[in-house]
Amino acid sequence: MSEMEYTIGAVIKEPGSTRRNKTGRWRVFRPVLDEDKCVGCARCFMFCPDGCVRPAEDAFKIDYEYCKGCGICAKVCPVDAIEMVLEEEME
Amino acid sequence: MIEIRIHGRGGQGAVTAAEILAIAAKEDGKYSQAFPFFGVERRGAPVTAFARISDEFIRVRSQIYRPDHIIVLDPSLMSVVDVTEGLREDGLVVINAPEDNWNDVLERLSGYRVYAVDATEIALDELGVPIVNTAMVGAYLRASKVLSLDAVREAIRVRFSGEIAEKNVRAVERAYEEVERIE
Amino acid sequence: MTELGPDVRVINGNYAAAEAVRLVDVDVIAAYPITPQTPIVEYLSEFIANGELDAEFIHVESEHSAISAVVGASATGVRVFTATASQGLALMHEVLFIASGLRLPIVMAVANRALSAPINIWCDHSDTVAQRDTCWIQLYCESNQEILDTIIQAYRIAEHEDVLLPVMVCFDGFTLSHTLEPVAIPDEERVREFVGEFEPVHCRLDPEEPMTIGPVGGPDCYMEFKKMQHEAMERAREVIGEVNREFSDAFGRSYGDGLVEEYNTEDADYIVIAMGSVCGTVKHVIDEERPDVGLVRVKAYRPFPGDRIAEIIQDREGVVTIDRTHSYGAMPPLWTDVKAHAPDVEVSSTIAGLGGRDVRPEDVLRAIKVAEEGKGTDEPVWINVNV
Amino acid sequence: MSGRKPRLPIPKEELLAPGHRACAGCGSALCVRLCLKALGRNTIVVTSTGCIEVTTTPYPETAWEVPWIHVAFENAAAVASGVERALKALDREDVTVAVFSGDGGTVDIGFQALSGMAERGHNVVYICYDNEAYMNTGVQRSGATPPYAATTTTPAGKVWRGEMRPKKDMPRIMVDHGVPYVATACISHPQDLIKKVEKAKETDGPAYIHVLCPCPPGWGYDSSETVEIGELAVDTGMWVLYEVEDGEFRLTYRPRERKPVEEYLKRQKRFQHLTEEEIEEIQRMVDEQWEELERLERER
Repeated sequence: MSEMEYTIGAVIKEPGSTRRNKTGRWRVFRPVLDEDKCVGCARCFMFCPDGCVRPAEDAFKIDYEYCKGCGICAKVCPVDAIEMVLEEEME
Repeated sequence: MIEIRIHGRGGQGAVTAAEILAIAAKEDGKYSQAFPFFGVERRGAPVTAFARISDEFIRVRSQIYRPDHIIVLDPSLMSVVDVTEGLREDGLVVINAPEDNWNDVLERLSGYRVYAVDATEIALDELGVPIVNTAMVGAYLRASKVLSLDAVREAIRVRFSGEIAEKNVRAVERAYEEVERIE
Repeated sequence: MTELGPDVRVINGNYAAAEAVRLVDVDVIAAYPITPQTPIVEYLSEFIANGELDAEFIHVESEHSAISAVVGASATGVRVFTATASQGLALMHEVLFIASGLRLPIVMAVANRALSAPINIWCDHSDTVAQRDTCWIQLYCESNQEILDTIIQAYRIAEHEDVLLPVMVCFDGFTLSHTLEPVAIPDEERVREFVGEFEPVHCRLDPEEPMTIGPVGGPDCYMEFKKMQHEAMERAREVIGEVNREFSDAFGRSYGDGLVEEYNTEDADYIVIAMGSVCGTVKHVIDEERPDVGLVRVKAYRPFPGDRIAEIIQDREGVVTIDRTHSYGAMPPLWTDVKAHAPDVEVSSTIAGLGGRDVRPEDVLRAIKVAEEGKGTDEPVWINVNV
Repeated sequence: MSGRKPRLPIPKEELLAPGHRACAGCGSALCVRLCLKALGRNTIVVTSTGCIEVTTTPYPETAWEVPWIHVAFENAAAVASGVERALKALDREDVTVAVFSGDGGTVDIGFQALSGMAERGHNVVYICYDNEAYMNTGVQRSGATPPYAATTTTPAGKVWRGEMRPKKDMPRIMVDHGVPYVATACISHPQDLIKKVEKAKETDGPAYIHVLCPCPPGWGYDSSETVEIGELAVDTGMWVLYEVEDGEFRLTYRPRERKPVEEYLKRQKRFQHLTEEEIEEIQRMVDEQWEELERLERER
């Protein structure tokens, strides 16, 4: 907290700096994508409120640093390629 | 410092008359103030406007309670408001009244120096409308000798423009010629 | 003080304000008409309509939107202006804090007017004094010349990198706003040279360099930003003085030290402390009948020049404040501010001129008498009141 | 083994960074993320006080990749008016000015400023993210709360049956202002939404888009169901997707077969108290509204 820089008028000059806040800690269930099942329809990408599903060379990559585990991606997947797994079970 | 109060009815141009005097003062190298009585009255209601003229910068900001000079744009106001309220003895009153009213005017204004002119006739002749403020400024000039005719001509050209300014200058000049001390 | 010369025009206070805005060449104006400020927005509209001022005029639907729009425009990196009075200023209240919190150099003219109820369009200071804690610099004017000169200076003060705070230029409704008097109009080029080009210092909404303006500030940082605002306000004292001096060099007119103007104080037995146009009447009274009285005119109410005032009022026979507003259930604001800096000085308090009640020379004499009698030190004396 | 190469039906670029504090499954955050894709980098965003403002900008962090300003609750449209005119003064009219404001900041407290902005014709894309109550302060009713929805200020009890007033028809009010482009959208239909934002951006003058944004805690459903709930809203006719271009009405999506409203209502806690009769009444209202829209379609 003492490290904080106080700008004139509280202006924030670092766009996208919420990336410092790893909301992945919020997650109880983890979406796990089965790339073999993925048909590349991009519904998971479109509907993620946190922009955590990123298109990759093959299929999609889920950014677990920020994924809050809401489960929308699993729900909207037309081929059930995403499974929600309890975090503890992942350890 | 000369303090002037102008009585008129809404729409007759009392405030403009005060403004013309203030602008003219500057043309004569004098300081001035002009302000309306700050009311909520609308067209037709009796209104007052004020002006101060001085050789020095005017600091006082209160309204005028003991005027040196009074200008009355409409003689009918005399029966509605006390136009000489606060006017010192032998103070100057310049009033718009046709000659057949002068006796009546004198009766009401006894004890003051009274000048009268038929400004309504002048305004109708020169402007085509019964807005008497500029004619009354002309009459006041002659009666008070506070400002020069040239300064007022200039002020009118600042306040109005083109043909309207010239018509008003003629109204000023005519009233300046036609005003009379009545005793 | 105005010297009569070829540059002098006889104009009212509202016109003086509009003329200053034209001379400074602001970019965006958003304002809503309200008596007695309305002519300002009319004059500015006329300037723009005639091509005499190249500015965007936003015909907003309320004062709340007026101040909001100038906040948006200022944050986008242009010079802005708004004006209001009374109820309109009260409606802006919420956004005034935000404008200063965002540190935007907005300049606003206020034609002082009383607040309802009962509804009253005439002058007192209850509108602006009620905004004293919004972190706006407040400058009060005594003459139309001072309105014009102060608005020009306000841009320099507000935009100064040590300050970056909005400035409210206050002048009495009707008594100045609707009163014509001679005002020297400075040369346009010289005014533009004096204020300079506007360059945003700390923020600008620009896709080339994205910034977030107006974020959430929690308990871990809010207090720091507020202390920074206070420090900026403190630094503004220096800047106000400096701009006053520079203005004097450039245009030959100055107003005391920029924060306080003294009149006949040197050997005065009694001191009157007041703000706004009533100070002219006080000077008149001093000139005409009370050479033993001096005037301390508070030009800057925020930042408050308390130490300077405390210095001036030491060792006098009597000191009296004239407040044109009141803090109901307490002592009046100007008195309270003075006393906070001069606790050992006996200061009498008077209230005069609320809701346009004329403050006549005899009312000023009455206020002086209150000081002479040592009254009003723990309860304000109301001047020229019938209850 | 590997998956299919992704086909992206919407722009890839993310202009709302992760790490923001919106609820898991937030429909409004999704709305903003999608809209920004259409608005692009050359945009200045004004946001009113509300969920989005609070969750995206906890100092010293911001989720915004574009210039952004928040001033207060009720004045986003006025602030945007000022930004737009400043850009004009700076000769930078290529920059898009967009507003994100919740239903409270739009249909209630921000209504006057929006009306002024619309009437003055500012070139601003105004997007209302409608989650149908004051969610930022814990689910109090707004003028956009639908009939019978229970909120903390319209609780369902013996006397009150939840919200007792119809939902304020803000898009229609904007059409009546002569706003050249007005549309409704839902986060469940992202391509439709993005197309509309693109049209709004191209519109000369004000454009208004009213986006239904399901809210897991406020409406009472699981965070994974946000898109499904949105789809049900559209498929039951509880929310209709349309646009009005220069006064001309057009449905942009027509469900193949309208589902009974019950399917939508039963899924949300805020409607749990409804009786059969009340559900029937809502069905009647939706049917009537749908008929009216069909009539508008035919008139076109």
